[in-house]
Amino acid sequence: MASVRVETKLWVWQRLSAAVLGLCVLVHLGMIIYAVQDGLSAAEIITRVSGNVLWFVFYAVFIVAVAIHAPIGVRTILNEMTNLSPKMTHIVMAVLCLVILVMGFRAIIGLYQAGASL
Amino acid sequence: MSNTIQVSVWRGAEEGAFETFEVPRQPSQTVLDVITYIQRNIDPTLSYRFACRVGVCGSCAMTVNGRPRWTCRTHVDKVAGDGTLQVAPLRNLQVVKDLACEMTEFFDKMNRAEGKFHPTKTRDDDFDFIKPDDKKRKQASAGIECIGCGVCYAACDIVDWNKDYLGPAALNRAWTLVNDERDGGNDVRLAAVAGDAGCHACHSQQGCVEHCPKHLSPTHSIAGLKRETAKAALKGLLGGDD
Amino acid sequence: MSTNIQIEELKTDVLILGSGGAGLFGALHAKAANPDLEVTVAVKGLLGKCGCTRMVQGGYNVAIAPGDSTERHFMDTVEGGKWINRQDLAWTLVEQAQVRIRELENELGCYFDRNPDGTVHQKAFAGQTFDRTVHKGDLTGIEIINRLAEQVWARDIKRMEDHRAVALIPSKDKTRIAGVLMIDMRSGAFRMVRASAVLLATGGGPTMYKYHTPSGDKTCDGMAMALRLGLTLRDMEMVQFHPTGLIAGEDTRITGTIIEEGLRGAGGHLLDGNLERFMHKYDERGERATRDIVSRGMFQEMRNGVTAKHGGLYITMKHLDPAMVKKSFKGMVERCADCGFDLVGGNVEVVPTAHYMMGGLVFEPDCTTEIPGLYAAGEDTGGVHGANRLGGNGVANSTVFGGIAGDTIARDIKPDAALVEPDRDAIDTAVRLCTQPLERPAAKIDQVRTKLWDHMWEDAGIVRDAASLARAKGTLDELDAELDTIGVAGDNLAYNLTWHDWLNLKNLILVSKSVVAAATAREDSRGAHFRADYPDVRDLENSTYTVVRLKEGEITLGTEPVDFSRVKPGETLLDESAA
Amino acid sequence: MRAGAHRNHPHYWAFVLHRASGLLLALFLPAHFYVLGLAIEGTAAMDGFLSWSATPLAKIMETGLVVLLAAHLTGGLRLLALEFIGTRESSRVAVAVGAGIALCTGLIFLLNGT
Ligand SMILES: Cc1cc2nc3c(=O)[nH]c(=O)nc-3n(C[C@H](O)[C@H](O)[C@H](O)COP(=O)(O)OP(=O)(O)OC[C@H]3O[C@@H](n4cnc5c(N)ncnc54)[C@H](O)[C@@H]3O)c2cc1C
Ligand code: HEM
Ligand code: SF4
Ligand code: F3S
Ligand code: FES
Repeated sequence: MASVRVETKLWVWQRLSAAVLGLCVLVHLGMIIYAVQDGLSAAEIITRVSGNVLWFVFYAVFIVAVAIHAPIGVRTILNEMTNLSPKMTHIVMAVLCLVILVMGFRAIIGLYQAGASL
Repeated sequence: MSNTIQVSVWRGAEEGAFETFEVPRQPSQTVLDVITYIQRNIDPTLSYRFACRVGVCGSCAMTVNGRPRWTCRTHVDKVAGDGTLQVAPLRNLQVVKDLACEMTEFFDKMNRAEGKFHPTKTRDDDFDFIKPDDKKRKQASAGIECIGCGVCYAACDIVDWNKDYLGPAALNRAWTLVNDERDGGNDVRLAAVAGDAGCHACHSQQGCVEHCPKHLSPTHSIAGLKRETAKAALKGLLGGDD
Repeated sequence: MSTNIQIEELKTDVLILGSGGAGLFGALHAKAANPDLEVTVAVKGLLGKCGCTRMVQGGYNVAIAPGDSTERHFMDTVEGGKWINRQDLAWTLVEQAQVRIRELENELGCYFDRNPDGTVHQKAFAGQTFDRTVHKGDLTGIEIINRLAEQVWARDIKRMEDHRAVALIPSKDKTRIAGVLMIDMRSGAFRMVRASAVLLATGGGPTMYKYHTPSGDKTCDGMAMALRLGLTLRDMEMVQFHPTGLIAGEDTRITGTIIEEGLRGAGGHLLDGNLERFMHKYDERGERATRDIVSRGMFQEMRNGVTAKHGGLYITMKHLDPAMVKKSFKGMVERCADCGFDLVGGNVEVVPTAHYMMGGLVFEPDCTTEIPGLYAAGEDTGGVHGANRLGGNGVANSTVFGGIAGDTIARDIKPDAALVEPDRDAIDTAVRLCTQPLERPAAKIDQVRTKLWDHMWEDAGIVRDAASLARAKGTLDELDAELDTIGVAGDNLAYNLTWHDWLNLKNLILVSKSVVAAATAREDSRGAHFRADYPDVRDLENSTYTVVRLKEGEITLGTEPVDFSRVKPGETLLDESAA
Repeated sequence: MRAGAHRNHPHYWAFVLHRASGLLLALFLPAHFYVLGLAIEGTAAMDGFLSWSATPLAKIMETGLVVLLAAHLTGGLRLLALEFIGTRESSRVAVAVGAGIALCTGLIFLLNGT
């Protein structure tokens, strides 16, 4: 059994990140609904976001929060519903966290810089 | 209304099968009475557990039509609308035989959750002054009438999925004690109920609340523990990694 | 002759029979006084879940309020007991209750109800001159037993759950107790548990009556085992009836269970089959008269024959404010509703119901008994309550004496002491008694139970006389003989409830015989014992109490003078001039 | 079949929905980032993807995801309220309201997009 303290802290982190995500998702959902109103095009997206620091910071926070929140959740599910060992689920959690961070930042950095090349 | 009911009853232990009996309907008839009728009149080898017959001891809980219930206070009308009844032993516990379960693990978990009083005074002292409308006293009172029937324990999927999980009843008891101002055991108790065998494993499924025959709310007791243990963890009070 | 059944043998220092207030306190105290003792609790069901201590609703009598006193509680107890209590026992009860209640609250964690100012609340209970009943809502027993069980689970105390004691086994030379023969109910196997000390705390329980309140596991096993060992029981004619039990036919286990006394206190009416009130015919206080008077009034009405559907009478709260009834009697209203009765707006059929046995094993204030090594406490014992038990003195009795028994055992017994050799013949006899039905073709036993219930209720219940008791005696002999012809299917003994029903009946019939014998001997009416042919209390100054023993299969009877060791009838310990 | 009848109550369904939506979102997320990441390789590839995403099938999937996100959000807020504020009576209502909001969000998204 994993450490009580670690488990408790993971729980706290998941709830904290959920609270942050709550705000992010509201804003994000608002934005997509607004954005899809007249059909998306890549150019549009990019013009809207590239070089916009505020936008970048917002999504950086979003990604960090998801990278904390989702892997912890996935780990719980794996612990409860599969036969994977606790060690294994811990590794999955860490890998998922990394994947989200790397891919997330790759995407927003890309979008942020894309405008410059237009 | 037909004047008999078809009752299928679990026979065997972990391995077993349902067996069907036909039992006459009575105006005043609980599920326990139906089971008793079978044992007294049809199959004398049927095993089941009961004691008080009035919802006090929590010995008679079984799975009735798929739901955990106390049987001594479940009127047949409430559960056998279609004239059939399926009775099985309580889920998540080891079956002794037929409908009787072994509850040792359930009680061990009460103990593991430090669900026992840690005294700070002795028999030579007077009663503490505690006002009935004191906030903590009220919180303690909210969960104190648990009869340990195991219904909530059977209604919770986490108990099934996570064998170490202490379960709603034990955690509810722990929360009652956390709010008991006379108790001196909260350091050990919070460490005992934190983590993935304790309160943090609960996903608020609320099957416990839905089924508790005493209308208690283990979910909210557990939520209380989540908050208190999290605070303790952040303050570094839960001790080192074990 | 020796049986060829293999009997597993276990050893422990202290063996406790029963997990009510008496048993659990015995275990905790023995362990606390000497942690090196190996203490084992054996119980017919699950630890803390069976027995009657759990079912206590009203509460716990104790003189701890300013203005109350040990003497006052004592006088109430002795006057309630109609002067046949053993006074040193009654004194120990009222004095030690004051220690035990603080132990329950401060050391075990019972969270009793408080007054608005934060002091402990004590309510009124019938038959007392002071409001001294400490309680936790109307579920005091759950609070007490849950807290006790928690402490037992937390300690190094062995548990033998689903183990039924079937015989107290003496040593080979019959000078002391050697252990207890048990049936492991889960497998059906016999086990001989050898011990230096045995605490008998199986809690009596008058379940030989058609209508009764105690839990289903209580069938006078302890008293029957004591009789078979040749020990003396006293006051066996004293069976308390509670006026209002539910009645809903013989096919439901709800029949006999209690409807709270407070309902009558709050203005509830008792009605006959024509929906007319009747209690004022028997007492000017009407429904609010004491338990015994109301029970007798109801019994008389039922004899008169104007009854409700199941042969009982009605209690109704219809004329009262429904909101009040719902609020003040929430638990009762829910319990009735779950079982299909409407307590708020309807008439609920009720009947007096057998509740408690004042009589039991003769024992000393330190819980020792006639035979060394055997200790007793709780409802299994006699002498504390005399002819009537005050509401609220029952749980005080089991917790006070259970604790004392634990202390005494720790005083008397050394850990790991050499165990005496059990009397093998006694074991064989006991095994044969239990296994004899298994050797006969299986047959139904239900009719024996029904007959026992009916006849005890009719002939040896609330109202008795010489003729009815003679009838009862005859019936009991017949039923015993009938039971001895009935077999039980023995191919699977694991959790075989029907086998245990047979054993239960065997014990109930034996103890019923002692009730009938004692009731025949007492030719006056006192407390719970009412003789239609001797309706008055006679010769209070020279009061005697009854004793019964089992000799060669027959109940023998005696009477002993009461020793008024503290106070005589007509006197009081209270300084009335000051009050 | 009577097994599992103990699961048939709103809170349990809320749990199932929350778990399923959380898991699907976690799986979808890397895919989502992948698409956005294509921007690095140039807008053409991304436009290709975006035009695929205008197909009805893709539309339904996207709508589904928005519903999932909204459902997980409302369910999550409900849980946070329950765990940190200790809300009681309202939680059954909250389950219903949450489901409602999630559906509405999806609908708005669907209608807006067409
Ligand atoms: C409905 C009800 C309400 C009551 N209300 C009150 C009240 O308000 N106030 C009050 O003071 N008193 C009340 N009483 C009385 C009180 O419950 C008893 O006086 C007291 O609790 C008896 O305690 P005990 O420990 O002797 O026996 P119990 O608590 O009855 O325990 C007996 C134990 O022995 C076990 N046992 C029995 N046979 C065997 C065997 N053969 N082998 C092994 N174990 C065995 C049983 O399973 C049980 O665990 C009430 C009783 C009832 C039934
Ligand atoms: C993009 C976003 C999100 C992803 C990928 C995600 C993913 C997950 C996953 C996989 C779980 C585990 C589910 C389970 O244990 O049953 C989870 C749990 C949870 N999520 Fe999210 N989530 C997201 C956003 C949110 C938001 C916005 C909130 C709330 C405000 C939230 C609140 C929660 C909570 C409270 C839990 C814990 C549930 C429990 O333990 O019972 N999540 N999430
Ligand atoms: S919380 Fe309710 S359901 Fe669970 S054991 Fe206690 S009384 Fe039974
Ligand atoms: S059912 Fe189980 S998941 Fe939590 S809310 Fe109750 S303990
Ligand atoms: S028999 Fe005691 S709760 Fe049902």
